[in-house]
Amino acid sequence: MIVALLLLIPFITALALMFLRPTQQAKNVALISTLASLGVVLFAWSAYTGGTVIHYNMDWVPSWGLRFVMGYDGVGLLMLILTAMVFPFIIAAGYGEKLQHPSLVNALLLFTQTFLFGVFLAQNTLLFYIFYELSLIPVFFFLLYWGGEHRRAITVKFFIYTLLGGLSLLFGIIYCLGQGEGFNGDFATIGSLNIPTSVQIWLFWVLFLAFAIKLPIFPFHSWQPDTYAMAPLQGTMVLGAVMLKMGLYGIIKIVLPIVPQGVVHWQETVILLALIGAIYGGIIAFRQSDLKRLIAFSSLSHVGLLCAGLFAWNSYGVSGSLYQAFAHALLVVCMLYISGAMKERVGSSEMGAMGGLKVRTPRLAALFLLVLANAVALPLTQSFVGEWLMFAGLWQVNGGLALAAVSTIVLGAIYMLFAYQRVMLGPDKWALEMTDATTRDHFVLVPLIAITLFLGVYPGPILELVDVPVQQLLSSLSLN
Amino acid sequence: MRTDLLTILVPVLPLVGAIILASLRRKLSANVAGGLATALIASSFVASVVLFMGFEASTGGRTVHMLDWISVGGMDIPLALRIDALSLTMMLIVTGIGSLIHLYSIGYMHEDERAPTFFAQLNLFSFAMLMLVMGSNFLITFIGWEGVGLCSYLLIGFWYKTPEYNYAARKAFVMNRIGDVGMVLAMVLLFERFGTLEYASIMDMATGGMNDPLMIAATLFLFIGATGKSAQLPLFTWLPDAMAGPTPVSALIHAATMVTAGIFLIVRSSVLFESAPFTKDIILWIGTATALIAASIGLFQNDIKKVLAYSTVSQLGYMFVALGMGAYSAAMFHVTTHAFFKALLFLGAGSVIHALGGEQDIRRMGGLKGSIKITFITFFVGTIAISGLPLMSGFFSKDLIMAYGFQHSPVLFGLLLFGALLTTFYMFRLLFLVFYGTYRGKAHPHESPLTMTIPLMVLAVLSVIGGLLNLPHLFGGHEPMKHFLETAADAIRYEHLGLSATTEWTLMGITTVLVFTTIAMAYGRFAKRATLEGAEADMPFLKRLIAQRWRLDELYAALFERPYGWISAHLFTTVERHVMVPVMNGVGAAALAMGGVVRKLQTGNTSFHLLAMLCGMIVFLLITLMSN
Amino acid sequence: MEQGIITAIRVVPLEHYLVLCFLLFSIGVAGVVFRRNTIIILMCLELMFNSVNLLLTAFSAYHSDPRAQVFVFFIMLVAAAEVTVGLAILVMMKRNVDSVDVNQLNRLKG
Amino acid sequence: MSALVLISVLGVVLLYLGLFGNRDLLAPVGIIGLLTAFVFFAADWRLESPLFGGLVQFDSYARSFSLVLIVVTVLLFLFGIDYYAKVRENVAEQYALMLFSLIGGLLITSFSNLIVLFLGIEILSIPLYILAGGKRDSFRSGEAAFKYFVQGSFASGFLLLGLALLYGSTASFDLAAIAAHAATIGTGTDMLFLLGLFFTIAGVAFKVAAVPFHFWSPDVYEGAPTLVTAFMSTVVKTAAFAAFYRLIAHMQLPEAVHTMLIVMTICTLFLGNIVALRQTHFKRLMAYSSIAHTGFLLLAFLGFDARTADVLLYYLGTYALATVGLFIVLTLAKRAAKGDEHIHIFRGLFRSSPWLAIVTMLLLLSLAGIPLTAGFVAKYRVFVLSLANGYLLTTAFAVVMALVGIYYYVIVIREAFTPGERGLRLVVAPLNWLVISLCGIAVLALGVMPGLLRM
Repeated sequence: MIVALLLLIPFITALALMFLRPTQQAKNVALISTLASLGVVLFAWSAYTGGTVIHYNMDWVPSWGLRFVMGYDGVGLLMLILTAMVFPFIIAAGYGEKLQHPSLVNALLLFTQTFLFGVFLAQNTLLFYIFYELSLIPVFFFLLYWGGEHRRAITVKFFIYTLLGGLSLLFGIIYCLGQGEGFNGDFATIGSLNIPTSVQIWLFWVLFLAFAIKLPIFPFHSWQPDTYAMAPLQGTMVLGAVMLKMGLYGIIKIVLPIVPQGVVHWQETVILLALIGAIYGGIIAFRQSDLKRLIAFSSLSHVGLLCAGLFAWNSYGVSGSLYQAFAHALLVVCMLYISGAMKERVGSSEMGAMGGLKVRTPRLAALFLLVLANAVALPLTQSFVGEWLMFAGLWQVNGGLALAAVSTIVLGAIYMLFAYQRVMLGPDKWALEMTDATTRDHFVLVPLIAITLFLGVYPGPILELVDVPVQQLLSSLSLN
Repeated sequence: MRTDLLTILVPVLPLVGAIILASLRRKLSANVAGGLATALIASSFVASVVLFMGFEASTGGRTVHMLDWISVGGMDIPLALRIDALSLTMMLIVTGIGSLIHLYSIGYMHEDERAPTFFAQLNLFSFAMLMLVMGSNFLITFIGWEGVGLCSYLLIGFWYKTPEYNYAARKAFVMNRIGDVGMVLAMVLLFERFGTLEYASIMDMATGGMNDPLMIAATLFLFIGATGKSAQLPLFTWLPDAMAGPTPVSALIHAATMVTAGIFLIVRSSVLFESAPFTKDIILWIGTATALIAASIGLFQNDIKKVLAYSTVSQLGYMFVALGMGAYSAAMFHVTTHAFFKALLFLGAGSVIHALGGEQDIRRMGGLKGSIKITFITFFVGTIAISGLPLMSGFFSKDLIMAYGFQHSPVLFGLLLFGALLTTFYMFRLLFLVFYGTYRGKAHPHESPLTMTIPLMVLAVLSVIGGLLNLPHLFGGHEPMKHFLETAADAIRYEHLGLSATTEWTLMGITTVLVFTTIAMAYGRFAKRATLEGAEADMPFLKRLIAQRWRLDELYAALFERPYGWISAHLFTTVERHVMVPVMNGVGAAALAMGGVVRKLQTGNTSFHLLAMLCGMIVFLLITLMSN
Repeated sequence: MEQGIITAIRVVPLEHYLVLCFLLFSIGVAGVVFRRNTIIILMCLELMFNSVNLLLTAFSAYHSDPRAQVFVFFIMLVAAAEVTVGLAILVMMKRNVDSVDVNQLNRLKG
Repeated sequence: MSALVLISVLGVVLLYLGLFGNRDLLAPVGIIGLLTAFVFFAADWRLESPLFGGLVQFDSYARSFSLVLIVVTVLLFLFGIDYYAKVRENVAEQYALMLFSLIGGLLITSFSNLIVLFLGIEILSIPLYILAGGKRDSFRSGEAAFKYFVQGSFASGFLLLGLALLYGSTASFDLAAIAAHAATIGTGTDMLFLLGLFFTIAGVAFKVAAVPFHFWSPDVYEGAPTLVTAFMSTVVKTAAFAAFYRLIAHMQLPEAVHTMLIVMTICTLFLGNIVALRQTHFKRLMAYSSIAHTGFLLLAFLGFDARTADVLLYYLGTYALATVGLFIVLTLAKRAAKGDEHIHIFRGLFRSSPWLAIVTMLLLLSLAGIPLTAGFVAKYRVFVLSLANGYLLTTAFAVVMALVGIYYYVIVIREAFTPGERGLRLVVAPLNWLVISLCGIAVLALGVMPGLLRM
């Protein structure tokens, strides 16, 4: 029931929006739909007692490993919560955007949500892949139709680049389906795959490439800044907050179980790349003048850390990475929302055009500051818990890598504070009247910040969710 | 149970204040906000006092568990507070001096329209500082550690319309963060080693094993953390800049409490440092160097607060010297007395600035002792206290450190003595230039309101009698503070000043004589006629170098700041724009270009097509035949 | 099939037929590829077809199997049909470009 | 048998109908006839009856392909109603020629004797030469016909040579006999057989436009009338592939030929996709895309097992559906754009006719191989097949080329969904709308339920 509701609520609403075009009510309808999804997910959370909950287990095309198996375990549930939690705010952020055809905008967003739910619910590799690729389609159109400058070239670039990974993943999955008798494509049967180590070493990259691009990890990131900067606000939010988490989820669900030896072999390389990205992004972010581009590079930096933590491949690293994934989702939405709110007031997301806004918008400045605290991972915010766990995990792998990872906290402080200064601080140079935080701003930012702080002080519920599956994952893999 | 609640209340009260004030900052007047904030921190103080009274030192300490915080895999880090001698000492300092400074701020800030925000941040700071000192494990301390950093950032940049202030604020935060890297690494390392971060457990486990490389690394990392927060070389340049904040902030955060966090941390983990003598040596020499360099810079500063700031750095250096020699109680003693007299000096400076309507340049002061009497007297007390005139609080604490120094090596004693004389010199220079001679400014000095002068007076008293807290045997005391702290940190039990009474008396005598000589020199130079420094360009090289703060800021700018900006810009414009993106685009472009080339085959010319087809076929035929 | 003819055909070794047919075929191919006059091209195509016919006949004789010869008739039929269409197209071409040069038609390319 | 006869007669009937000037009846009669033939085919589904003395064998393989061919032809006829609405002359002939060509197609899907293969290909081709030149007043149409004719006949010559050599080597035209012979020679060399097989494959490869026999395809696709192009890229391609597979299905291919096929696959994949990147003319784009798809289909040939036939059927069927739909959309857009056939005529389609744009998107996504469309399933199954047979690197190359392929389809989608300007106002006849929608929905439905299209 839960699975069906999660897929159908956004999907049917999206179809209705697309065909009925209730221009005036579109945003409200979408908001209600996402809130309903959130309700369902929260219900699922409250009813969750552990293990993998399978709701559907049907053959689709069994001859080639495609089975309709839907359900969730702790990690999947975390991702579902994340998706469900972020989307109402993304929809709400749209109230400020004056995009044409609001029905279509919201329909596309809801389609995306459907497919994202699908990704996190799928318990079959091929089914996962299908949803994984599908989620790209609505986003593609969203960016193409409502994007900013150079959207035509950038969107296609983004699409192709992402699909490069996707096809590589498909190739890998097909290869795996051809191996081993016991593997019928379901996550549950991945354990019966027994791929020789020599194969795992190359198969790792075939599978990982998709997620490396999606996240993105350092040398595969070059689609990201332009896309983030060009995309409409909500598009960037979807990309940054949720879409990239698919990469993380995919690594946990596909890469780690299928090619554990490959992971061992490439572990330090990947961590190194991820950390290079983290530092690279952090350094570049400092001098960016466009707020959204800055967020893009900061996201690159954060995500590099996430990936490094994940590949530490111990309970702290993986749990921390997952926890941080959650934190990062909320953070990205907040950051982008603020950039949108500032753009709304100033007319541009160039920080050169801002400055001294705190005089006019003290409430927004205060909210920004709280978001900033999360962004630089001050303790008692959500990010800190994640980062701390990741550092602890990375240290177990290699002290030097841990040192590199920890150094990002300095970079983060440098660019975030500088950004804050350039936007908010300085002399008041604004002649025009400016509204401070509106009800909508509060609606989006206050709950998100509250969640951030609450989970920073009391991370238990989320950590509990991931702890057991992560332990199981690690122990099952170490057995092989 | 009641004490648990009380314990929790200590940090929570200011937090509640911060939240209330922050959310109602538009509705409250400056006085109400200040009153509320003061009341809350004062309540914390009262709670701390009650806890102190009810504390039985012999039990060692008590942990108050509030919440499970981070609990995953094998990691269990609770949100818990620890009450023991060390935390109580710090709590009393933080809440006590904090209350006074809150009170002072009511007067100081009453004209500022953002006073409620100020008090909110001040309360938040108190919360963070209390978390820092009360945390039962490293990670809780780190909450406070980062929290005070954030508040420091906010308060330094409180007057955010001035870009330089914002720069100073950022600088403070970033330099602290550099230290935090060390702190985080140290925690990770300790966790890896002990599987826990609880102070109590680590203290039990970390016995024996000298010169364990892991311990040396951990303690070095901790020390790096401490240098950031406590403004030691090479990370001290932020502190003088931090004077951009309102003066009460300078008093509370950048003199009395936050900057001593590094010392606190090292005392907290003294058991680790005891097993890493190498680190202790490094601490010792860094402390000495910082003490001397900062003191030398203090000689030529003309901003009243900058002088005090460098003096703070210098005094912190002394404390680190003490730590480096394993004289933890001496360090804590100096922390305490320093908190009294440095807070007093800063507040006094604030009172002067307030009296002169914002003037901070001592070259435009002078002769104020008549017009602002209370301020003058209290400032005078502060000055003699810091200079270590006999029987003042600074006398006991500093002499204790110097005595340990002598025990360590006479050279060290000499250096410390030289530093102390420098301190005396620049402090009296400050005193004389501000209060003696004739007034060189244009404002009309007026005495500050009672809210400001009461704290001054209280602190003045404390500065005088503070020495009683740890009165040495020499003066008939029993070093009560040392014995109290022993219960919290075993290492203190073993510290021992093995000098004979004669030696001690001699040292004290030498010091005292030299101090008075120095005062006389200063008097001659600044009190009779105010000798003002000329332009820096006219100074001899060394003097100019010192006056320009050893050009450390410039050095850092050239070494780090500018290269970082350059790298950031060029990573983007060069690497990202000209390598990463083009490589990606290049693949696509190459494919397109290939398409363009291959496309040329399709000439549309039938004969050519036929020929091409034939050739292709022949090639394929050859392939077939050859692979046969 | 009458035995005499078959014997007559078999007088010449099969390889010779093969070589001859390949030669003829190659001439046809070369003509199609290198000549520009469409009519000659048509003729060369016929040459290709007929060389194959010859080959088939020879094989037929050697295999003592008449089916190939039936096939030859089919081929001739098809060739006729093709030439018909070819000529029609030639007429159209002549009308369009007033030339029978194959390379006059090269607007479609790229 | 009855169906074959029926369709032949149908062609003649249509010619007569045309003669008596009853233009409106042409397509309906044709469609009814085809549907009847469809029923005939479907009726004796499992019946494996050799026809014409064993020359033709309608087994389930042939039958499945035949049904697909007929269905696609019906769709094209439906499209033809509108397409030929304004045309005065020779409409009947065009329908009739298509039917004749279809017969050729049916024959080569079911041949069991090489003679029929040749005859079928010629029956398939000769009407096409005429059809390609169907627009008598169009220079390009004439050029297309000419090029197709010359190159086609040239290739036929090689095909014939190949057949003759095969015959020379095996003394039989019978497929089974040849396969048996192929099995006997094993690894040894039988030059005649090898050459024969090579030239035969070359002849068939020409029909499916595999590199290096692809040169006709872009030019002819562009020049021919759109309906004919659609016919060529669907019916002809499907039939030719069916024949290709039938030719080598039961034969143990000599290693050398296999190697040649791999090289051919790689070249075809490469050229088709790479050159398509640079196309701005939609029909040329479709031509190169068709070459690219040939490459994927050849890949399926490499991995040669029991599933291949099914995969081919599915791939070709869904490819045909998507192509038919796209060519109809193109025709409509071209009309609105006054004859322009470049992809920019699709610009802003989404704003002027959203439904059409969405279907176009679906069809293009299917060709690109995006999940939940039939094209994805098709490509997926091809990859499975070739990987299962151990062609790791070739498959990897094909995957990369699939990515390249996505680019040029997406470019078209991008045009259709470009905001800002309102696109051309398309006039959509209800029947066309129906066919397009049908294609779109079918592509989606087959993508979700791939089991619907199988043998």
